[in-house]
Amino acid sequence: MATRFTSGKFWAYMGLLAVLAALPWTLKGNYYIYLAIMVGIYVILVTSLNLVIGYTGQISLAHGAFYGIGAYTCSILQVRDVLTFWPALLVAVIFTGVLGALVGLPMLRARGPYFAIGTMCLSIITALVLLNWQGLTGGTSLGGIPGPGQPTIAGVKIDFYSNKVYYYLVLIVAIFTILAVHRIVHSRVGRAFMAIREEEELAEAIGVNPMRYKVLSFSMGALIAALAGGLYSGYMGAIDPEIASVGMSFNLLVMVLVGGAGTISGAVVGTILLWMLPEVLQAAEEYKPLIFGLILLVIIIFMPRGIMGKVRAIHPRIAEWIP
Amino acid sequence: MEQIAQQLMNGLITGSAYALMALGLALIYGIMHVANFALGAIYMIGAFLMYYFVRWVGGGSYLLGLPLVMVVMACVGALTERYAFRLVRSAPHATGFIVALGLYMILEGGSCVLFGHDWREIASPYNDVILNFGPVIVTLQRLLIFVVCVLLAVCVYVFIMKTLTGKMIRATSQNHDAASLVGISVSRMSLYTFGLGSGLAAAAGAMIAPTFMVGPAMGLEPVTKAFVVIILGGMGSVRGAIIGGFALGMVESLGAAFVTSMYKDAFAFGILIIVLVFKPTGLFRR
Amino acid sequence: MLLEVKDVTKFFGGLCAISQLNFEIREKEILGVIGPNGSGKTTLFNLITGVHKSDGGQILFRGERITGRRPHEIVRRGIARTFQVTKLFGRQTGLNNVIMGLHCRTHAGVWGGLFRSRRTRAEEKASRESALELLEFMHLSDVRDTPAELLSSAQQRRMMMAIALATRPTLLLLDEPTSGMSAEETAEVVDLVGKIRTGGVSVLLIEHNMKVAMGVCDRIVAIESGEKITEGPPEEVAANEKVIEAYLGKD
Amino acid sequence: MKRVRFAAMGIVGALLLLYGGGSPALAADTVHIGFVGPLTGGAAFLGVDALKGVKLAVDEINEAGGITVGGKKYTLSVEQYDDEATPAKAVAGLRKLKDRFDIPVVIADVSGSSMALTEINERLGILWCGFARHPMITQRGNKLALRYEGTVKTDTDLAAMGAVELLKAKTYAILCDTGDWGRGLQENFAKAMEERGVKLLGTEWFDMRKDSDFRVQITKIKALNPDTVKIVAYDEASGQIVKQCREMGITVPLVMTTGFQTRGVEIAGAENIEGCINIIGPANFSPLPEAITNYRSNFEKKYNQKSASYGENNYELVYAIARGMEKSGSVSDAHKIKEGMMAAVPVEKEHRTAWLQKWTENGDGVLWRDVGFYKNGELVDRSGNLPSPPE
Repeated sequence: MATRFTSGKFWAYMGLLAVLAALPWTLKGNYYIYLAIMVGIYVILVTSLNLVIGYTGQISLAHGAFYGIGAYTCSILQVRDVLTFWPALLVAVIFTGVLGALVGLPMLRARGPYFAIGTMCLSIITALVLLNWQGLTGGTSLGGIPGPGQPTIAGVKIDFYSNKVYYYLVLIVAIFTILAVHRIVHSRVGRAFMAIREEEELAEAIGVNPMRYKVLSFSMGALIAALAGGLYSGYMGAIDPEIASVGMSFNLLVMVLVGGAGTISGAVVGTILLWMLPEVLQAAEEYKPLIFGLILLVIIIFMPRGIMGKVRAIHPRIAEWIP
Repeated sequence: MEQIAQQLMNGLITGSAYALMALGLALIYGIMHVANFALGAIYMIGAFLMYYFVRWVGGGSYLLGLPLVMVVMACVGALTERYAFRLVRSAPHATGFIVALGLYMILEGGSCVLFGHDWREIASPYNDVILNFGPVIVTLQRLLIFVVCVLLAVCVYVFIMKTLTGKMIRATSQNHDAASLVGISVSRMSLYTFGLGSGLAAAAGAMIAPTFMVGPAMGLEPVTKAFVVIILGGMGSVRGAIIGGFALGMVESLGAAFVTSMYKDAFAFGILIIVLVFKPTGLFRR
Repeated sequence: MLLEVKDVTKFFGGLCAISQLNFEIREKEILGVIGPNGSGKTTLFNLITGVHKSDGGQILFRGERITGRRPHEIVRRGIARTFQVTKLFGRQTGLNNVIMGLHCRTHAGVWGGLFRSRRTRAEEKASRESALELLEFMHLSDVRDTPAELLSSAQQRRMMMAIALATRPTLLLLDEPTSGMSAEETAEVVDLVGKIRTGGVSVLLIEHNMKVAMGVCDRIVAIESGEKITEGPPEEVAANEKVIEAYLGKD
Repeated sequence: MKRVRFAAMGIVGALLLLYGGGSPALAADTVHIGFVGPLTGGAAFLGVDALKGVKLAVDEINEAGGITVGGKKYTLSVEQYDDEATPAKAVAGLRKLKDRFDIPVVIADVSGSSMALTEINERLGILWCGFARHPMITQRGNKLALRYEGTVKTDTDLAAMGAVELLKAKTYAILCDTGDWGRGLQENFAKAMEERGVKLLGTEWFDMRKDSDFRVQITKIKALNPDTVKIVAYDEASGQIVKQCREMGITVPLVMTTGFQTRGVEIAGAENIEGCINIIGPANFSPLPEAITNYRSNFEKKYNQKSASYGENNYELVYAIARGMEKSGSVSDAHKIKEGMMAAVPVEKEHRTAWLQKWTENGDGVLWRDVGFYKNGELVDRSGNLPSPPE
């Protein structure tokens, strides 16, 4: 313990934390805070996908579906006055986690492109069902979601409608997600994941049950995705089937790979970049997709292992400081 | 009964477009192990080229436009290989996928800027010729789609199986190192394959477009379906791609007809999932 | 008897890769399997370790039937193996490779990983130490922080053995451990194999290099096209004309 | 390689500058109106045309000297944001426009985005307007939502009446889009037909955002052989459907929707829609109201391309906003502006492209509507005369 407080790394992270905590007070106007909140939610999402793609090496295109299912479960429970936000969120998270395991069991027998396209189909079907099962999901859009609202805890009224408060909520969840994933991948379980990623046959030969660990990581990913979905729906108040679409899954995949698959920081960098770039490119109007694609291409061609993959490869010291 | 016949015909025609796309994808996957989404954009641009060809040269020479479109887009496809995919050949497979997505965005975004967002029709003369085979009704254009697709598919099949280049391509897709050992230039082979694949996709676009409308957004759906097809057929299997394409078309139209049209698109994807559950490596693995 | 292989048979499509094969391995024994290419040696390994399911016969390990079990179950029971083509966790450091090998002898789960309980931390510490010992033992201490994909081929093959040993086997299957090695590298491996045996681990060894086989093995099983030609002490087997013919026939 | 890298860096840098330099000097005498819609991606064909309609009106107003509120002259300016039809981005856009331009009014026409926007617009004090069709938008007691579009109820009742009176239909089938507008129409139409004792033989679905081959559904409907088919889709889709229906041998007259306008007729081909029923709106008046003729000709002049019908509503909407501001005497208070707009419609004849007459108290538009049928390419009223503007 004593060493921790003397290590520069520790204090560097404390500093970063302080900056993040101060952010809403430095950003002027609620647009940037909104972006910060969205980025936060996506960091949770992408970090969880990174667990599946980056560390276990399974290219999943179903993550958007789990995000959507989480959001819809959480929202429907609230809209139908079955539960309030927090218990609804809990139910959504558990439900989606279990669903992830049930879906993963058969799907993960398929490998590489077969798994990727198979999961892509899952997303497409999920979005279709959410759109067409109107009685349950409200069709093209589900609105009027209460969210966490303005509870009074120990005499203190916490207004989750205020951007600042929600920012801190998301920030905390994001930090805990990152810490959790970081710890998992640096544990025996995480090593099993990476063993599967790098040499499945050898992994099996040293006693790793590939199916067990693939399903584990897949359903953990789904579970965290649902958490992000719940936070998103609670903040937006309205959701639509597009959040479960294959397009969403593609975006998430791009964020993981551009940021740097299999690196904790990569998920964060990728998310920030892919949220900020389109905002910046608003100025380019109809040239937006063109330039966006071009930048994407250039990044991935010059940094095939993603931005942080490249950065961490520069010097072991960097790799040691930036996870 | 009449309906079944008509639905089979509908399926056969949509299926033939899927088959062409899938064939292109399968060849490219076989050689470079990259899921080339950009073919969706190639398909769309192929349709646009045909639109302008017909507008400038006139609908009469519609069929003359086809080879032209194919050649142009084959060159475009080759360019994407040379200046994008080849650069990440040694990188992990997923990287190639991102390159494909990037290219798709560039091509689609580009055509939005060039051609605009609105939908237009291709005035093919064969659209208005309606043929009746007993209960089955089909326009000459749609019959042409089927015929041309089958012809192209057969040609490609023969090319791959019989000709020397075809054999070299197959050898390369089996093992790059071995191929280069016996003196095959892997780069040239993949260049050819990307050209061929793109040409096929463009042909699919140019043929199918006159039966509905042309717009920059038209590419995504077919390429997604084509992916389902090559997975069903077993990645990289030429035979699987062709058979799978027609099969998928049939399943879709029959499913929509006799189950529900609300989930028309779900059938393709649902079936794929079921297949993967029971045969995780597709139906015809090569 | 440690391992008993009883008329095991394996078909690939039509042709028969292994037919009615019989042999056993005693405790603390080094048994060599020799035979020309494609005689089914590696198939035999895959059958023992559960990669392939046998089409007939059975395999007993310490009297327990292990035929039909999955590889990760079999390794838990104490049979570890290396591969003919080098397989390592390329992007991981040498140390990590061996620690990964300890997977089936450690227990921490998701919760352990999340909360870093005292038990988990102790386990991590222990596995780190035993991994370092193993690296030491395999003469790999100096590459503990090097990614495995950057090692020399000889180091990589020793690393494979280290990973296999990390699973604490009682039977170690080595698939051509010296292939593509120089004379002294080979000698090093031969010496290590001896040490492993004295450590109480039996070894089943596929070997191309007759000299090595002769030098290190207590007994040798010679197979050709999936059938046992002969079995016995090295010099006997070497003298066996069927074996000689098989080898000459091959060259 | 190096060069490519530098080029890329260049592009990014330039854009960052563009972005940084983009923030405007908030001129005191400028009123900013927000537009949030899909300007790129699959739905762009809708968003781009809708935005062009807005810009057309704004430019006209400014050329005419802007608007006068409380004796002070203001010029209008549209601040656009491309949400790619994703609600999350739409909300980002609204907040951005609020921060940078303090917009009092936002125009958004896509349902999903509008649903998300109307969750927060009251908190931000921004009035939402647009022709997004999702019924929920105006049913959540939102005080700051004005839908610039009628409810489907009136349309379906008229259409049903037409189907019975003009086509004497005893049985019918529906070919319908799965979107909220489509579903709403389908439910209401089915109810209206039931009341009139017409038998529903079957309902087929498609997604007009991406489908373009409807032959499977058409084949299925043909097998039912109904007296008429109700077709629910916008111009492009419904136009193709009519064409494909005729191609596949469905010869009965069809019942169209307000989504089927001139562009649709163009695609379908005049000969194919002879005798078909459709809702009569101002766009069908003959002579065509000069508001619409002007709109279309100016549109072609300005953008040298034909206008799709999406921009027409927004064109009139902008005038309603402008007049509303003038009436209310406020360019910043959304609530006042809303009151003003409610008092300001219908807008002056020369700008009536949509003929919105008034709003219901929960903010649904009431548009002038009648039903008629196509006679040699023209939509004529029930008595077979060319429809004329009401006085």
